[in-house]
Amino acid sequence: MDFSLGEDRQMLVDTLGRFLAGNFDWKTRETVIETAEGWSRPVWAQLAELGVIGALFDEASGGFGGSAFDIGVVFAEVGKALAVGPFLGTLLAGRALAATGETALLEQAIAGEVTLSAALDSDAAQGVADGEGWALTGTQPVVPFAASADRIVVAARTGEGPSLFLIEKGAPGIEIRDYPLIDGGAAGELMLDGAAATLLGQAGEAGAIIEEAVAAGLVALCWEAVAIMDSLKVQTLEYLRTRKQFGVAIGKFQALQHRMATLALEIEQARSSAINAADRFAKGRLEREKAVSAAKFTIGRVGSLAAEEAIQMHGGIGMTWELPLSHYAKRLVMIGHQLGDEDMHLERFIALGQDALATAS
Amino acid sequence: MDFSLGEDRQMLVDTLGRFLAGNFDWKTRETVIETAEGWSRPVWAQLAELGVIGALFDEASGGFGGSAFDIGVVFAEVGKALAVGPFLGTLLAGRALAATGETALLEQAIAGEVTLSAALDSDAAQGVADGEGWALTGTQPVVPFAASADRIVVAARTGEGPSLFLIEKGAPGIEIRDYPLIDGGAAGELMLDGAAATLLGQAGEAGAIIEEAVAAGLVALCWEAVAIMDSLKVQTLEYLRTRKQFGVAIGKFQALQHRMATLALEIEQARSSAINAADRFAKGRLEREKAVSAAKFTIGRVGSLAAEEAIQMHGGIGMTWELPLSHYAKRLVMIGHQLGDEDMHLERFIALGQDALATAS
Amino acid sequence: MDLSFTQEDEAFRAEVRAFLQDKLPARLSDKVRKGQRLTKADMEEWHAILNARGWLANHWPVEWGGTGWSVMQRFIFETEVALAHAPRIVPFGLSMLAPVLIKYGSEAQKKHWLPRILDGTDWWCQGYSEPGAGSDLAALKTSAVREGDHYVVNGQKTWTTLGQYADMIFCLVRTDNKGKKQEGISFLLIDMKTPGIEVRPIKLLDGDYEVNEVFFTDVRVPVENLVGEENKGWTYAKYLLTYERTNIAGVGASMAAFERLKQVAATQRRNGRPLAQDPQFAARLARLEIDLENMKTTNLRVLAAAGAGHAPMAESSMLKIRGTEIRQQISDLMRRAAGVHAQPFVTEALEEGFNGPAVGPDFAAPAASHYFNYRKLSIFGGSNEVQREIISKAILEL
Amino acid sequence: MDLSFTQEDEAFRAEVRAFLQDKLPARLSDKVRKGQRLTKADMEEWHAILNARGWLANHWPVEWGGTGWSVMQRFIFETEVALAHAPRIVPFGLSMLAPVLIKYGSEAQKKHWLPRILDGTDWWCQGYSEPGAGSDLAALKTSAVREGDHYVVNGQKTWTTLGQYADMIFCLVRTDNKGKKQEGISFLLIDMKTPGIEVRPIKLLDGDYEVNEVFFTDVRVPVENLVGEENKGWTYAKYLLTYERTNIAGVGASMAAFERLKQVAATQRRNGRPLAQDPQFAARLARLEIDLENMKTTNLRVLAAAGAGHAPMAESSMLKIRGTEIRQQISDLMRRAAGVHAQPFVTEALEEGFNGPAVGPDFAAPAASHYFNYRKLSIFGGSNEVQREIISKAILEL
Repeated sequence: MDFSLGEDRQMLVDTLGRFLAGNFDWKTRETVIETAEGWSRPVWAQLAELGVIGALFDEASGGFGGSAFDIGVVFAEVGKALAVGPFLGTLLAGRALAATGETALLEQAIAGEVTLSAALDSDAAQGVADGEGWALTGTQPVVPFAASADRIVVAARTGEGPSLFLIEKGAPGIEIRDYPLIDGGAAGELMLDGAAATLLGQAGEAGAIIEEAVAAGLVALCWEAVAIMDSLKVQTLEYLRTRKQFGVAIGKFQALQHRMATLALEIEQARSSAINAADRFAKGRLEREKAVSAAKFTIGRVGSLAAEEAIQMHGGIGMTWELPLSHYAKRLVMIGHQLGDEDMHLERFIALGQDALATAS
Repeated sequence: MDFSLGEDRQMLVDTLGRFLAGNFDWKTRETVIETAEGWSRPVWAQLAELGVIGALFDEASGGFGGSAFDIGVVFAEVGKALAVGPFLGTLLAGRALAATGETALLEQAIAGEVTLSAALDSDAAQGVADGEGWALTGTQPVVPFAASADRIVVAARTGEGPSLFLIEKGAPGIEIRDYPLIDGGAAGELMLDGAAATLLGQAGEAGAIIEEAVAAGLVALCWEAVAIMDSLKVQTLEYLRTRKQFGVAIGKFQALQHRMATLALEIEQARSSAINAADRFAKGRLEREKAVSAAKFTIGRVGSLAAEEAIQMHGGIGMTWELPLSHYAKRLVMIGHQLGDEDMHLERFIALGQDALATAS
Repeated sequence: MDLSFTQEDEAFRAEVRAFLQDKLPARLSDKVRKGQRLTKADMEEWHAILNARGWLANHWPVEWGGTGWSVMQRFIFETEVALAHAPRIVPFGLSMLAPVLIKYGSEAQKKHWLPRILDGTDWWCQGYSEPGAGSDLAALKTSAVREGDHYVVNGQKTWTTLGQYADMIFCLVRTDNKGKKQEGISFLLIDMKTPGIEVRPIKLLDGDYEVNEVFFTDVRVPVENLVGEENKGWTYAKYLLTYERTNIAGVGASMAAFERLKQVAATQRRNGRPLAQDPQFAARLARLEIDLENMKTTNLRVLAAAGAGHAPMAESSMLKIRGTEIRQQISDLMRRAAGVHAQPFVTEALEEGFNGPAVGPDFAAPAASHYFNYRKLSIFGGSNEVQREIISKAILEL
Repeated sequence: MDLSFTQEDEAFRAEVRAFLQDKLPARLSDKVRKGQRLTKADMEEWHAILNARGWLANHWPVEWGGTGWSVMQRFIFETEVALAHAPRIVPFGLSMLAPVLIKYGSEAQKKHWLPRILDGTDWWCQGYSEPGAGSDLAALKTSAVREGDHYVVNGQKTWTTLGQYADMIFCLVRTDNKGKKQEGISFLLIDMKTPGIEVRPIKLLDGDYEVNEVFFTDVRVPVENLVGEENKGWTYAKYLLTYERTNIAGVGASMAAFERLKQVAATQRRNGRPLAQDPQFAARLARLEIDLENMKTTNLRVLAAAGAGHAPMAESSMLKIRGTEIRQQISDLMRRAAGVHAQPFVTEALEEGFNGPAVGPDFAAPAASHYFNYRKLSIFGGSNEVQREIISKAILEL
């Protein structure tokens, strides 16, 4: 059993951490999230050059990593810096492209030449064959950085079942209602009205591919969330040690000490859940899916606790825009809303357990 | 709006409280719960003489009270003294007898001449007509003081639907496996094998009567529970004020203070839920049932919290048989198991809400 | 025991409802219901409507414009107003300063300031907290030095709600540095237009501005603006903080918000069924409904005791804690109900008359903002930790 | 990162399983699985079986009879033993006194006492807590006064687990009243048969006897029974308390209990369906399963760090808190699953060979007793409040 990251991955972490600290500091973030696109293309290009995008994918797909732990550590650094950019969309779209053999486009994305996004709710759109290609109709909600994406991987239901398609920026029949997000960055409603699309892989066979891509996304979000919790903890402890009321540091008040002890314990449990999710990712489907749902449930539960306690212990100052803390709290709570919330994943965990029983008996 | 008990009810409370303090003190309780029957017939006879049993029933049924608030205050005193005896069985059986016009028997019970119990799970037994009478078969679980009861009101399913019957002590086809309870008192598995029974009211029409009797039982248990919570709170506060560790009373530790404040607040919420249940008892069926389920849910939730916190704050001493506190805690947790637990009543509250919506639309 | 409202109470409720039906502008209730941001003019408009009806200062003594209502009537009024989605009534002049003036102010002060509160001439704000004095309010440092017939004020206040709109501020200032910190505090009324005052709005995490920093540099305040005696301000401040507030639990507002939540749960779907039938969400909703029902009765019990002459002090701390927790939980379930549509931050949708295309269901637009904004409820008005201290000391005697 | 056990670990696990299959008497595992009460003889029997295999003192140094296992092997062993429903291994001599003797005892003490622990000659119990010294252990008052070549001990210990069976007790006693209370404490080994010792069992809320009061009246203890130096006992006591315990979270025991709970949930019915499909119960069960899975990994992380030479101190406080909470929650769900059959208190059913008719489902008999008895888990071994203090100071540096 080995809980160390290993040399290569540790190097990636160090490089990425240093880069973001130097090139995506708080000032930069504040500027970037106010721009129309909501992310920084130059920073993204440099990340690509550093091999960060490639770390999300295996060598067969043109990347240099691709294991769940690789994904985890990259997103942990994203969380630590509260970096904004098409990380999740690239991961989701890229996993789908890799699984359907579309490595040429993925390589361009890894090189930072093409921006990807993904809209993977196959119930949100329908696809019909249209001559050589396909036409998609429906609305995919809250597609990350949709307006900036050159290509979007879109799930849709066809006569054959859930299928994956690729659509191109500016193609007819595509409308994007874009907006900023409360936790920074941007997204958009992707409204498709007979939009021209290319089929990825086989029609009707995308179910397992989507599930695997979403599982990778869940691992990513969980590691991002744990890094944010760590940051909230550090910031709050620092405040408790320095803020004085009634003549003493408020960290001397036992009621707060015990709550912080509970929070620290819960964060360790959340970290364990994220590690479990990454560890089980390469195992069988049921083990993987139970672990990612368990992790997303844990992250959701502990995430709101951490965000709420961090703000409460800061008092009014914890609610100000000026303090980075409030933005960490917002991002953490909003991670709870991505790819299924706490309740949904608890239900899913229960259902998967019943599936397992049914299979066993 | 009036939250006072009113003069008559206050007098009942004072009389009953004084009587139990004088005639059912801790020493007496310790002796009584070790007896085979698990209750004291002389004490019960005196309670009947004082009119306490009669307070549970209205004048038309031979009693002197019978409102939900009358029931509530009697059971609050029972809880305060942790009294054991066939209170609940008498209430449940008596309400069923009153609703089916069997006031003669009820009057004997009110006078303390006859001991009643009730087994109201109509799915646990079947009844078939047998000449002039009926024959019951099935097992009714955990029937309060079953072995001591002269008559037991038993619910059973007949061809017509849920029905109520009366069975007599020692009749053929009745076997009782009796045992003490972990919270004091006694009960028994009532095993019926073609037991001779008399029909109460109309066959198949007992559903509403059972529901109303159980609702009265729920009001009783909720008021009993709140009184126990109050007692646990008082005992724990007293301990926190006097027990010293690290040179100060442990009640000076802020972490415990804040937990006690939360507990005190929750107990007030539990009290409100018990008041609501009594207040809505005379309203329409849906309002009554939502309120009693809401109360039983609240009592269950706050009850375990109160029991667990009281023991935890006492430390080891809180776990000893010698300290009354541990018995209050046991009774409180076990009330959670009577007439449906916290989870069951939450589900029921949700279902009643959906019924209400369906009726409204 | 009888938890029914009396016939008189019910008649009163009918009167209040008729008034709201008649006089509450749909434009305003619509904004409140949608969770849109209220302007200064919105709040002034509603203030004036209530004043015209004579119901604005319902908790004042009759001689100063009060209504003589019982505590139960006030509870009914506040509940109905909230259920009708009326705008909030800004409390700083009406419910915070006025009781202090009525109890401790001079006749001249009462005659001058109270009518101006009623007619809206003065928008008041509160100068209590300072950067170094939050929960530990008595540690405040803003100084007032007597120079002839003026005090000269220097220092800084913070978290001054809606101070950006204010004409006047009531301030706790330090007039004496000797002795215990609670001694040496005075209560001053200060014109916001006095030279030397600067207001800097604080941007909150939801991107909105509702609190401010207020800086005082050699601000000259006439001595007649001192309330009560010099160095006795802590007494008045405590009176203000524990002033019997029938509505501290915010039951009416929570009832209104819960009704909206229930509608959302009945229509918004997840996994192919309404949220109201999703096992986890249904359980959250039911627990909250039960807790709110219990809270309502807890509040009424405290009110009934108050009506019977028992002054609720620490009990209001319980109401404050659970009341704010419930309000926060409602906003928590609302943002959960929004699902993926909690993330979009379309601030235009929070302004009146927004005509753009909705993003997701209409309740979703303010859901996350409200959730984050309502974090304040457990922080301000004496944090919930401070309330636990009060309960522990005053009720539990620990 | 790789959370798989190594091939060697898996081979070891297979070896342990084979041993358990072969040597753990069905009579004993059956009692444990049913939650029946274990007798002294039951515990001694299992102790002897483990000793015969050489696996009893697996955490001791090899020279004294240890196995030289890695922390991971010890974790595997403890997990498998628990999953096989083996009786508990009484820890007082083996895991509490022995490490102290090995680190601080004289050669003579080690040579005399350690083999007797292994072969079961001495049943040890612990004399730490006193009526006035619980969480504040250093406040202990039991005195030992040197008289020639004996100490004369007077005072009282309490919460002495299984002291009714004990041959020997290790005691913290006060040998000096000057200075700080942590100074002046000594660590003594006392024969329970010495005149002047009286053991009074304490009846617990579940009606059972597992802890005792131990009274000392002029009890004469030979000076060679002093461990280490006089007045340095606090150092040894702390070492014992924070002695790196791989199993403090009780993951194995919780896994075994959870498996049983899952079986119960699959078969016990409520409202016409198995509890596993009851929305509320299923959610409780799933939350607990997830928390236990997380705990398992948290425990392994601490172990891996320990294996890498990082001594876990305060981390074990986290393991203790959450580990005991999980164990309590399992017993909580078990009593909830019992429904109305939690109330019957058929103590005979808790004894081996009970042949009477079952009351309700078979798991129900001990359900409530266990739930109440397990309240102790968050109280003893340093209450969970004390553990939070340790975390706050040692990890969070507050």
